[in-house]
Amino acid sequence: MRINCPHCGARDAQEFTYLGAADPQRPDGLAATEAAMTDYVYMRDNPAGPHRELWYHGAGCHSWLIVTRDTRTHAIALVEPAKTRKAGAAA
Amino acid sequence: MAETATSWDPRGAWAGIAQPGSFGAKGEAGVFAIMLEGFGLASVIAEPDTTAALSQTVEALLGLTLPPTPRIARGPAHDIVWAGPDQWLLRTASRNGFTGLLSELSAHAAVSEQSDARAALRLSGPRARDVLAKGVMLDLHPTAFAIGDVALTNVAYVGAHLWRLDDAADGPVFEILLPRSMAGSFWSWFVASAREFGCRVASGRG
Amino acid sequence: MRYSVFSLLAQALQGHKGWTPAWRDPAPKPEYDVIIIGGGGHGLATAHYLASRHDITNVAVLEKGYLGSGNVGRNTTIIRSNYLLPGNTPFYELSMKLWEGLEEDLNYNAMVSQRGVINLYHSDAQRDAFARRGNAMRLAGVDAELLGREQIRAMLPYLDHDNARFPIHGGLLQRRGGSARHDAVAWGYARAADSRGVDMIQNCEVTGITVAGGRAVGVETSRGPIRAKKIAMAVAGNSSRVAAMVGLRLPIESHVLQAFVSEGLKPVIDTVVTFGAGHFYISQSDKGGLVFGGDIDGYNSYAQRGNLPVIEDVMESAMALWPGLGRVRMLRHWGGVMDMSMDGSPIIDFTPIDGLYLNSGWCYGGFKATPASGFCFAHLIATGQPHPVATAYRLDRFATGRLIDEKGAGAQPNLH
Amino acid sequence: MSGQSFRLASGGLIDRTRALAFRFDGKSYEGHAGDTLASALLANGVRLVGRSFKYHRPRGILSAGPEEPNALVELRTGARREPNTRATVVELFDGLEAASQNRWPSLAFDLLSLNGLVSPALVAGFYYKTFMWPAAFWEKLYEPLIRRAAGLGRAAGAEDPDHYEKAFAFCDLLVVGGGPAGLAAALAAGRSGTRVILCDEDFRLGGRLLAEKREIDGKPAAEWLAATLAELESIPEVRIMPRTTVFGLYDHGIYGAVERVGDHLPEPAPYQPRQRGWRIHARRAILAAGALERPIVFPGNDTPGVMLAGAARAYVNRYGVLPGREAVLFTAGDDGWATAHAITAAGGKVAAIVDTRKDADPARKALAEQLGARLFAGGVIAHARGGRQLDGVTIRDASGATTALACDLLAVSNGWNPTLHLTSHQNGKPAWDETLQCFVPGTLPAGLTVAGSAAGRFTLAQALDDGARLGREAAVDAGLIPAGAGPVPATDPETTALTPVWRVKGAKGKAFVDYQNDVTDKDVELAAREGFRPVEHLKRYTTLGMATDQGKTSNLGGLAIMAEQTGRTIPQTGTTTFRPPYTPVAIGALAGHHRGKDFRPTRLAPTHDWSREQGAVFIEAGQWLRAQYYPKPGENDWLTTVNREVLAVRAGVGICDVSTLGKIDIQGTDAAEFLERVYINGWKALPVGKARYGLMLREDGFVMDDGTTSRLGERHFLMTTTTANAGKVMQHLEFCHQVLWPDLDIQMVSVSEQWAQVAVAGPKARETLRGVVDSTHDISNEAFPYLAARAITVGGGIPARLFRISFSGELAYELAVPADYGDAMMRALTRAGEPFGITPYGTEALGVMRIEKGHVAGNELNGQTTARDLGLGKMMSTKKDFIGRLMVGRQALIEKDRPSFVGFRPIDSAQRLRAGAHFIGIGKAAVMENDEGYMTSVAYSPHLKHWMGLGLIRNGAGRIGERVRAYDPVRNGDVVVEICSPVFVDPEGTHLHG
Repeated sequence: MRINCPHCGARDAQEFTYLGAADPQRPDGLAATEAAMTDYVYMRDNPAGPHRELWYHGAGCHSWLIVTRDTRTHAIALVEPAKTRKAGAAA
Repeated sequence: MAETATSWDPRGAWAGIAQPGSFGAKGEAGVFAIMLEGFGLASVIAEPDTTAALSQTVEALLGLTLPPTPRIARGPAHDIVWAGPDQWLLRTASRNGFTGLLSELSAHAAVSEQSDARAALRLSGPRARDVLAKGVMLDLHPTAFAIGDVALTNVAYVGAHLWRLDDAADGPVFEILLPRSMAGSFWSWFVASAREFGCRVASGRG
Repeated sequence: MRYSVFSLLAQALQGHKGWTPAWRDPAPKPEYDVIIIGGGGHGLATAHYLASRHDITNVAVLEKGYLGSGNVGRNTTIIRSNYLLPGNTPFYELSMKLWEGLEEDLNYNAMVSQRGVINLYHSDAQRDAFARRGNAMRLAGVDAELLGREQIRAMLPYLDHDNARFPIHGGLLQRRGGSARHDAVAWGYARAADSRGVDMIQNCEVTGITVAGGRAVGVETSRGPIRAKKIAMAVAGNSSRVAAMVGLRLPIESHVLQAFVSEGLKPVIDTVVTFGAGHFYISQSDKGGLVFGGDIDGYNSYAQRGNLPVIEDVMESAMALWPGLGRVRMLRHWGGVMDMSMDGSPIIDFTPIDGLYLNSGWCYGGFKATPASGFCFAHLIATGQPHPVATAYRLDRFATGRLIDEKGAGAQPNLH
Repeated sequence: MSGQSFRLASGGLIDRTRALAFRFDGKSYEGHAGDTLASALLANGVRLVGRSFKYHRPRGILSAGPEEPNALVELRTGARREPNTRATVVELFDGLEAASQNRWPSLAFDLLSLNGLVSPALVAGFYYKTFMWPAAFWEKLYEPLIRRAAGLGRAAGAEDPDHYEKAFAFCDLLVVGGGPAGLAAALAAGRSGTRVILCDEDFRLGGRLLAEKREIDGKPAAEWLAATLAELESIPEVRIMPRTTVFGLYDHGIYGAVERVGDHLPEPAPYQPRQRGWRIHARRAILAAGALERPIVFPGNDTPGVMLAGAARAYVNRYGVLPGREAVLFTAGDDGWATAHAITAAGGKVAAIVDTRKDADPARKALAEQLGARLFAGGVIAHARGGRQLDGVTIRDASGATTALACDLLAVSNGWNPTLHLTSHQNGKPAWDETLQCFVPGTLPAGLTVAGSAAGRFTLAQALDDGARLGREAAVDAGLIPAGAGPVPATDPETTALTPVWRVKGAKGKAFVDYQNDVTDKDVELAAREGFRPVEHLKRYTTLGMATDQGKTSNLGGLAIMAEQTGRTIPQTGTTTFRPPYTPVAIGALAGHHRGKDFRPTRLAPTHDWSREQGAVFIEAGQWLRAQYYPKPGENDWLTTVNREVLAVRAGVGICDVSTLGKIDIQGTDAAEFLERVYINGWKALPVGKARYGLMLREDGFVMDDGTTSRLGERHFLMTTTTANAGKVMQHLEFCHQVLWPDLDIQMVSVSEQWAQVAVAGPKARETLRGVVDSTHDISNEAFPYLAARAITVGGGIPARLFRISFSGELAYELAVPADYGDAMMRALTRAGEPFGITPYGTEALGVMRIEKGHVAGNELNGQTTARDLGLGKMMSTKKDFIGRLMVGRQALIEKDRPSFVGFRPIDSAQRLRAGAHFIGIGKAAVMENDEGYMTSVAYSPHLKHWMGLGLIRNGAGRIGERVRAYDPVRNGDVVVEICSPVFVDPEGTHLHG
């Protein structure tokens, strides 16, 4: 696979590390509940189709990226930097 | 007090790993490698909203523009190399006077001295691209990786910061920075990859 | 027809004209006591044990493709019970015991071959971790031997013992581990279940699960609706997709795991060997091919195929372990879709929906678990109680913290 | 020498002036440059080349290409022995040695061929039905026999002496196959400046043009070929790679290829690899891999001397070899007739042409007459006779009458299958073409198009047309030329009419579908009878298509017979799909440089050479090599050395490299806030100039890593991580910053490589340091107390950092200098510490001292422990959120009975403890239910003069003083130990503050 890093350009997927689904949002703060955190840490949609997921360009620019990739074909529709998102979008 | 400067001899990243000479196929060397020593290097990291101020300072101090994309900006004494979003490496051929410059930049960015952190190699010669193609997962064709282009990547499982300088008469010129601790493993790959073309190795100032 | 050397010779004399189908090809009935979704190893084993141990024979196995088309036919055929944690060890040991009696139970030779499984270690810390595991196995009644450097050198002389980046210090040996002929396992279970009246229905894709009053009562399929009193999911690789039909989210990601076979060779390696300084394992099939594999590709995938970085990583590990393999050729590689659970261990449990049962999350361990998985799943379905060796495989363990994380890798499936 | 009695006097693409000597099964022969091993063997009249897999039947040469199922040899000898090598693709070199395989004692007399006598019982799947009783006999008796008889060639028994490497290439257009379609494509694209890579598995480009006598633009095709190659070679952006097989298509236009750099030489040239594994990144690719000819299933079809008609033509036209003097042609279409021509033209005799088509076209009749061959229109070969060599055939004509003819070659022509393998590597299914009677590429992977025969467009004209068109398309796609058609050269006429015949029924003898795996038509029938009807069941049950040729010549035949058995059409029965690789690939080529010591990089500390000078024994610690201990002459075991090192530190001073620890520079106005969120303890109150121990969790609540972090400035911290987790922690922190809290103002960078760092430990540490630290810096206990952390200078102005932290429990510091000065630092410290007997110590002594102090390390931070388990629960702040805070509070993780961290000492102080032992109550049975925990770390304390251990045991902290068994059956250990505090030495910590 090739991932088109928005900073570095197209690179072999080998340069990246995969984390998992990008959509779950960490329930931040002291008010967060154990149940919400359990859901965030463990439960996944795991879709067969487009999947927004986190990849880390560890061998390149050290950016975390959100990659929209089809899990049936591996075709990548979109790659965005994760850092442009603002915090506080709690689950 | 043991403050005699002579007892604190620095030892560069290539010491004990590579030495000047030749290896591989006999005859005209296809690749030239210069082990760079004595350069100054620092990482400079800004936040998006401080980048403008940093950029102005750099412009004022060095007459260079911070490259916003993977490029190198070259000045008479200093280079600024893109090193990630809002991150750069400041490089100078000599470490003298480097510290003062770094403290001026610290006002607008996080600056960390990295002069000893990297082993550096300048590669040139007609077969330089062919050697790199055995480890670099990047298109280094002259049109795809132009003069001044920069890449952070991996070579044979070793992290590498690579850029292309002006061509020499006998072909392209690349510089590559490697984690100091992995210089030996990189060298092992390099020797295995370059020997079919014949390689001449020299030491040089950064 | 009972299989034996006598039936084989008798058939040979009449040109093998008298063999009958290994299983029937029935049309689905309108209703069953139990429907098993998934005609892979685990589903077929479940059917066999429901029929043979619990006398529940009004059972259909629904398979969207052909029997055994999932991971039972896409693995590296290793069987072992060398697990560390008490949630796992007795379960895999039950599996091993079932493997040991499988041929007679099924009247089918699945070529279970207990040629030994050796996990190599490459450091003192790894030795101690393996000692911990070996001791845990011994406490659970499983055979385990910790071997030193010279013992390994004598057993596996062709490995790179001295010039390696990570020299071999020794290994943990389970002599009763080994391999089995993967397809034959599926076929043997299918034939045995069929002989007791279970319907094996191929080319029958489940497209929906009907829930009425909080209870699962039937399925929609590509061959029409079928009602059932109980519905059991055994669709590892696709568990999330099937669970999503009833709105369930699971602590599972689907990942691709590649496997490899070399050209046939005269016998060169008699045991299963795993490399401890990379992710790599290798054995030799009865046909002579070296069967080997490594890490998962590391990203969610339903594509049943992988990519070059992992392929090269596996080959590098092969060469690092065994430098004489350089000129041996890799013949074929393929990918299977794994249910990678969040703690690396499986789930055999009820679901929040009455009458719907879940067997999933097998990670790399699915093939070796096939007999016990079917056995315990059948037990759960038939008795309404988890089997004593599978009590830890609950779905709620992620909420309670009763995780079964053999590697201590945490909630990240691609690290297990 | 037997002489090349079947070599033609002239013709072909071999160099008769260059004789190459070779040996096969110990016998010497001669061939020519340009030969394959197969063509050279045929030239010498060698027909029997191998034995089949199951029945050990004699086998010859079926094909002239990569699809060869029969002619497999062991090539080369010793450590370079290559089993299962197809003689048809081995380029002959001087001194080549090959041996037949899978026979015993010899190829001509193979005892295992007795399997053939019991073959009625050895049908598909026979082993599933028997060998079950008694159970123990399977592994002990039956399986070893099967294993010995199975397999093919023998792997080399020694390390591969050759080198391999990887390479990466990028292009606009990859052309797979250098036949007419591929060459036309490369030319069309290359002329416009497109970056083209053209790969061909053969050592000579031209594809079928090399094997055929064709005309292009009214001239011999060889002229067009030469001109085209010359032009391609003159285009700088076109790279031609012969001897390179594109074996697989992977995601996003990445193609795997293997280049055989040195396989045509006795051994690789100096400085050259044997093979190179390529990853080719192509914007577009054209598959122009041609087609593979299909055999016919009939009794005796495996007899040496039965050959594909196209192969026979290749041997005549390309290699100048007559594959038989008295030939019979068995053809299902027009194409086979060209073989009759070729043989006749070369001086051979064609005794008969058996054309399966009933209509006796007058033109064909006339042609047969002209060739001097009897024509059997509507006939079939009922049987091919002969043992080790073909003697003759039995022809059944349209009326059913049989005719026996003597012959030494039976050329079989049944049409061709497109070589569409790459199109199905991304799970694409080929489509059945009813007109062509073959599978053609179905849905294509992104970026791939197919040209010529590979697309089922079998004529030369179509190949040239496709190539030119698709090549231009690639140039248009690369933005180099406008769309439009270029001129395509004209060709001489050809016909491809075909009515394929899949098998000939109704006669005795074995008829093979899959030659190599000995799968017969009867096996396919049996599979159908037993319900193994889906194509995958058929393959898996019979092993059809699973041999080293991957079913190239057998898959379709098997499918056709299954279709016939089940009353379905071929496409209803299934499709043939192909998994990578296209042909088998040497493992070495895919591993490249990464084997032996180069398997993975080795990281060396800046003090490495100094340690080596001191005689250190090194140990692999993850990526690093670290000094384990420093034996002195006369110290014969490691424990003696380690004891000396430990005692020296506790009595005087020692130095130990700790450069390997991860060091992360964290700056920014929110740096302290960030640390609050990633560590369990508090950071905002840490004063500048101070260090603090920190513990971080994963979000699931288990401990991730620990280390000290120092505040170098108001908004400037330096974090240290463990050696093992440095990369993982950096990635985690980047995640926390970029994904979780992008609004925090922090900047992070690894400075691990910048600093050489050394622990200076022992009561004389301060005095030693005074010898290297510039006198302007006051490092007295008052000015530089425990946990002080400051920038200083050493050696007369060299910037350095000094941390007063201790892993050993002694008065200790860590001194960091720029890595260039790491070596000098060790020397300077050694000089300064000389009066105090300064002693270098390694990771072993470091470990002993940390165990004596009860510090947790890697063995305890194993991903399965919580802070509470490790006795560090009180560090967890309740006033702030931090990573892992909620999950660590889950019910099972706070149970009192969870194993927790304590020390263990043997009751009998002479007894050795071992990590990995499990704890069992005294008097309790050694069963899983009584397992209470395990020993994580052990060491011998020279201070206490007995072994000590750290471990996790149920409710450990509440059981101090209790005795349990440390049970270690895998090492025959069973030691009674007492649960104790994990701090064995100086529990009050007085040394630390000295």
